[in-house]
Amino acid sequence: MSRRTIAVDTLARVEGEGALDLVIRDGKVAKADFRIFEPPRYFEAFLRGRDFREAPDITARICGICPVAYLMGACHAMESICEVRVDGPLRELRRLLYCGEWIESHVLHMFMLHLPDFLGYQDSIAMAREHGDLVRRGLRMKKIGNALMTLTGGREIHPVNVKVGGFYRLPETSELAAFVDDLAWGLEAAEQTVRDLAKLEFPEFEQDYHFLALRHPDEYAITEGRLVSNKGVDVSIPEYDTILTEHHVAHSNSLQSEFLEGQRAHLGPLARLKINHDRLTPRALQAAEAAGLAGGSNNPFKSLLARAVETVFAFEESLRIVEGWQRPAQPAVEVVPRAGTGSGCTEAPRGLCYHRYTLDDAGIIQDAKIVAPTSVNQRIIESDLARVAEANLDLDDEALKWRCEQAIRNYDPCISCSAHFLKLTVDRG
Amino acid sequence: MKLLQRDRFDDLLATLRESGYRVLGPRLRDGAVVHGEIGGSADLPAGWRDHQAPGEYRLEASDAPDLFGYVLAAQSWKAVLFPAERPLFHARRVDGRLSFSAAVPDATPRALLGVRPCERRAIEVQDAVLRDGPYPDDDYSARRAAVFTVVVNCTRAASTCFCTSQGSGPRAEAGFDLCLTELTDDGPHRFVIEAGSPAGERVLAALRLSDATGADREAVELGTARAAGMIGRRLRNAGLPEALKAAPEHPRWKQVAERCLNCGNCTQVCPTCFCVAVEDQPDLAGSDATRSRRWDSCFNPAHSYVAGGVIRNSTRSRYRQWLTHKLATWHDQFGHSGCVGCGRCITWCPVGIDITEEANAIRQEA
Amino acid sequence: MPQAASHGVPMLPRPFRIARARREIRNVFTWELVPDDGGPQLGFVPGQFNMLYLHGVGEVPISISGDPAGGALTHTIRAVGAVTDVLQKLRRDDSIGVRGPYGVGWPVVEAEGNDILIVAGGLGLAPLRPAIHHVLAHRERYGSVGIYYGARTPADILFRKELERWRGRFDLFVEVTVDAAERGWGGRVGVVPKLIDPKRHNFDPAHTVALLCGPEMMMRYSVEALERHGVDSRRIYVSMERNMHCAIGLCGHCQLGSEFICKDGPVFPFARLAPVFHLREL
Amino acid sequence: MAAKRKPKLAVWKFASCDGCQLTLLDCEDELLAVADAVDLAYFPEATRAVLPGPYDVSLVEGSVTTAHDARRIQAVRKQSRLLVTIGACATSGGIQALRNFADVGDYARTVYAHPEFLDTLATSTPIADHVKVDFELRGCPIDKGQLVATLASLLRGRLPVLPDHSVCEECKRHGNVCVTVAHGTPCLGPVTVAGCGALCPKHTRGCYGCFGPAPTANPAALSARLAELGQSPGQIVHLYRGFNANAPAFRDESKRHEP
Ligand SMILES: Cc1cc2nc3c(=O)[nH]c(=O)nc-3n(C[C@H](O)[C@H](O)[C@H](O)COP(=O)(O)OP(=O)(O)OC[C@H]3O[C@@H](n4cnc5c(N)ncnc54)[C@H](O)[C@@H]3O)c2cc1C
Ligand code: SF4
Ligand code: SF4
Ligand code: SF4
Repeated sequence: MSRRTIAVDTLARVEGEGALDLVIRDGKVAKADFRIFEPPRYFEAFLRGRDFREAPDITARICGICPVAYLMGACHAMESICEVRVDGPLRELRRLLYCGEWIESHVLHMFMLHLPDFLGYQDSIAMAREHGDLVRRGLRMKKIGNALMTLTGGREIHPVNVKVGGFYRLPETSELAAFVDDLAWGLEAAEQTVRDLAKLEFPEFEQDYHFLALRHPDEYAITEGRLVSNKGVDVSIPEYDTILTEHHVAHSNSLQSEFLEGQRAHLGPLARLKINHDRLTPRALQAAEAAGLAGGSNNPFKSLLARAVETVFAFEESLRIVEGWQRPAQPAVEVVPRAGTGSGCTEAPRGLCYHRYTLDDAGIIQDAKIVAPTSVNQRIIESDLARVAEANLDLDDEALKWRCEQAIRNYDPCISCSAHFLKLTVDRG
Repeated sequence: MKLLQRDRFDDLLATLRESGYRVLGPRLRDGAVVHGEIGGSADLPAGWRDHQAPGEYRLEASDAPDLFGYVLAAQSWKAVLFPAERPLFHARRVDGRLSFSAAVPDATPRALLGVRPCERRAIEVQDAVLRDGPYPDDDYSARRAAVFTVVVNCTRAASTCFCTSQGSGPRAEAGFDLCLTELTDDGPHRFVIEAGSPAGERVLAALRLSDATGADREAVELGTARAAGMIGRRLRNAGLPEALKAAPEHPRWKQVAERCLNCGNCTQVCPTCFCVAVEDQPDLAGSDATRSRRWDSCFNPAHSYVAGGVIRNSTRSRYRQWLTHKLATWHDQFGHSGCVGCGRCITWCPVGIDITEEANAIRQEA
Repeated sequence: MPQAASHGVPMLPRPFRIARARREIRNVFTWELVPDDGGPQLGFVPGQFNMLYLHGVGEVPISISGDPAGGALTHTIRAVGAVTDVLQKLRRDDSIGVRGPYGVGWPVVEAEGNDILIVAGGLGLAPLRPAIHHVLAHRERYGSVGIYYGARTPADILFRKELERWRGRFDLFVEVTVDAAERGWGGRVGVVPKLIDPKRHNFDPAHTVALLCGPEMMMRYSVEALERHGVDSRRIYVSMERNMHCAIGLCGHCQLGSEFICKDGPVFPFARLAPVFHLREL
Repeated sequence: MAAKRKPKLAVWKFASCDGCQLTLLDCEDELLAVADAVDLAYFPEATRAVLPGPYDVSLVEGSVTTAHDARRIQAVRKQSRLLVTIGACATSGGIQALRNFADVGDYARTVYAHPEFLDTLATSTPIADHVKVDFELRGCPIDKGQLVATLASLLRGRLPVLPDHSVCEECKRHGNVCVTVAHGTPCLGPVTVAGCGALCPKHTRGCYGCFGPAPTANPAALSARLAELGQSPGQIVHLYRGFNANAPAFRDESKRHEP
């Protein structure tokens, strides 16, 4: 019985810190624990007793990579409790903000975190030496995403302009219109990116996933819809707790989610594409078709492509919004606190993000629950890892390590959200 | 003096534009009157009234038709003539050799519409510092030379105003290109308008206006006298500089320092404060750097820093510097007071500290 | 006063090159600068200062420490902080920006016919050095001339060789003292004000002009000593230091009461500052 | 001056949201220039490559919340010539320092079924409570411009000049209308250090203090005004207990108003 131990102290190019324990005995993976030791930060606890209007800004600090997911999740939950609907141009502006985050986050992940794996570089900076145009294109796309967030949210990380009921201050109609050229460029750049990435070699690794995403009757869902899966789940957002339950496992500082019985949910771009491909905007749909992703894909390595397709969508959707947007008179709907429990669910770049709050009649938070996408995906990451490792045992240690890291990066895990620092030990004992 | 009817006000704006000026004037933004680009009289805050008190400013709509019925915009014209941030020069290093290129002064012709008499005086006070000294500030001088000043006399005053103590208002006698007084009582909505410079004469001539009548002139007197009558604040200037300079250890400084936030708002809104910090913005490559200036304040520790420590290291000493400079040492430096009595530092102090109250208290007990 | 060569744009430096750099004492160094733009060398009067600009790092006011009669533009600088620490690392041929000269200097011409006392502490000797050069170059125009100089330790004595050369002359006296002696120090120990003694050093308080530069505390006690000996505070001159960002009266930082140190000073007759000199945190 | 060898830059993470280090990746225009000017010797969020220490500059994000991290920061300090803390977590303890005001056991039980699995300290503390810090960048998150200026200054051998004044001055420089004076909105601007560009007032909301207290802050004077504007003691407590709850000036003031 041969025993080899490989240690990767730092899993790089993920957002946060975690570790992986891989134990391989006699050519079989005996254990694959994806450990998260991002120290606990107790958001749910210190939200108790705070005013409901404080929740968006506070929960945004769960994650600097996808703060909009938290801002929006909290706003939607509060608005549902207070029976307020934010519609029309305000809803459009929120969607634009969210598209900005999708662009920023997806492009960051594609170009700076994930693509170097496919092209064999340690990082995008080394990659830039030989693929300068590609990296510069990525940076420019990302900058447009950030600029959208700054325009609508006030700053790219932890936007200050979002509030329950809408916004604090509205941009001018002309400020949105000024984005048309950049977005048109970005749309083409994103299409080119899909074409470029489709040429990459993807490892053969098809799995039978249970994909879960928001689905909306009219649009590619981001902030509203029902929770729909490719295997028959179709429930409303408040029923989230009936399909996903959190539990706390010993090897991790994050809370993992249990999905239905014995199943593991897969959230994120591949799930969204699988469930909502018929809701894609026209050019995004074309791009998906050309890349062979029209019906989604069961290969997690193709999440890279799915992100590219969604980037096309986000540019196309942003363009539509800025071209038609008219500044309304009021930046926000008035919100009067009410006692009750409500939830909000939105599609963070890396998957469904869930918020549930209970308020008293003065709007003071009595209870809060937040489920980050990575804590759901954590389990699927573990099962992927076990399989990827098993399928690649012929690789030498370094290559195996890299392949495992890449498999983790398929999920763009935001360990900050669920918890951070991936340490990979491969024990081939 | 001529008469400009309200319905011809846009002709005045058009004439200014035809003469090559960008017109800046009062507009509404975020619940306050601020200065901005003026396209037509519809952009002006017709009927809006500002209520100013220590630490408080509120706008209120009214049916009145007057375009200049507010008293004083949130910030002064300083922001236009002496912008809050401006590059000074660019420095480049190539092969170890340095070269410098100065930022080009901004000589855009601008018409400042709705300059209040106290603000007109404030511009003169800044002229003395920034333009008329041995080392004129090139950008200020250029902007200043390209400015066309349209003063609008005050017919209302805010509770925070004390221009009458400082001899700066409510009516401007000279030092403008045009001077308007808006009249809405006793007759049609109209402006009595007078030129104070050849450039002003030319604009007036182009407008072909009728002469103001004796009654109109009287209405100007009455209107501005009404404003003077509304002024409740007073700064007792006689002997004040000496009294302040003699009272550096007065207990009042410590008392006011307990209330003072040390936020610096008073210095930023003051139309005469001129302190700037000059800083370098280096690039990452090591080849380029820009040196710029930005408004500074004597409320900032860095303002008085020297290697080894901060000289004015307490709110007490910093507040003392502010008030003493404005009302006492400015006289020694420039031959007049550094305060024109606009009251902005009183309104926009978040805790409503009142310079007249502090000065009067120190003077009284000194 | 020589004109500031600023091409009409205030605060715009000219490029200069370090022709010579030498270490004086522990963290003090002297540069000789020559113009690097083909333009003329800067003239100055003793006591004036320049603004030295280091690309991307910052700008600091530094007195001119060289001979006003000509030669390279000389500055003596102590590394004490963000900018000066980096300046210290520059070498011969490196390029810096210079603008100036600024300020009101020592009254070396007005003082003709009087006895001259130079009272310096620490690095304060640097701004006084041009005045010493001037006085010695026109020695016949002055009465007695003397230098009182104090340093913290013998190792902190600036321009040591030059002080010794001056001490060797029969037409001026030089008294050097240190706050704390080290082994091998045969000279005086104590503070500068204690040295001041008209009888011993043969100067006439009624016809003496005293030029002071050093830490404010040292200047304060020296002024007191001089006044005690009968030197009128209108003939005692002090050089002041305050934060400066522009050096031309535009930035407001250097105000001391009614004075702008940069343009009304840095050299002032003490009488003019007397009402505020002792005030704390002014 | 300019070192021939490229300086080695390391980026470390403690308890945080990653936003501050993301700020570096958000410098789209400057990123490649940064990579030209320094060796990214340790920056897991961006690269797999790891160069051994010592590092010329370490950027440290996050607060210390576990015994393990308290040891780790010592190791980081030993390997770093200059240690620069970035963001509210690193400079004051961050939002997670709200635990410092409560019983952390209660907190853990609220969130986790098995708090006994957690390795966590009762407090969230800034890096400077543990090791010497050479320079700090404030903000939740830090400002991109300040970060680039800091790197550019460090490359030239000096510490950067950052404002020591209040958000108010920045607000006035931007021409914003004061939300407290003109609308009666509670705002921490007068006691918060500048750096963000007065973003919140620019969006007509009160500053929530994410850059932490200004060195000259006088929060007691502000609280008196907030009370006049109708803020209850509880609201005043919450105002100071945000992203810099544990910064001494805010912490002490919030305690004064505890009901
Ligand atoms: C008229 C005048 C003449 C001077 N002559 C000399 C001289 O001949 N030799 C010499 O070594 N020093 C001289 N100094 C002092 C010198 O300017 C400071 O030591 C220097 O500015 C410190 O800068 P720093 O960045 O290294 O220090 P830091 O302590 O890091 O200072 C930061 C910044 O504060 C400002 N600052 C700090 N101290 C002073 C100060 N004392 N005066 C003005 N601004 C300051 C500068 O802008 C400086 O860059 C003089 C100062 C003045 C006002
Ligand atoms: S000191 Fe106050 S009242 Fe006087 S000019 Fe300045 S802002 Fe106006
Ligand atoms: S010293 Fe203070 S009061 Fe005087 S001009 Fe400067 S900022 Fe204004
Ligand atoms: S007087 Fe008022 S505005 Fe000025 S610093 Fe003090 S609190 Fe701020």
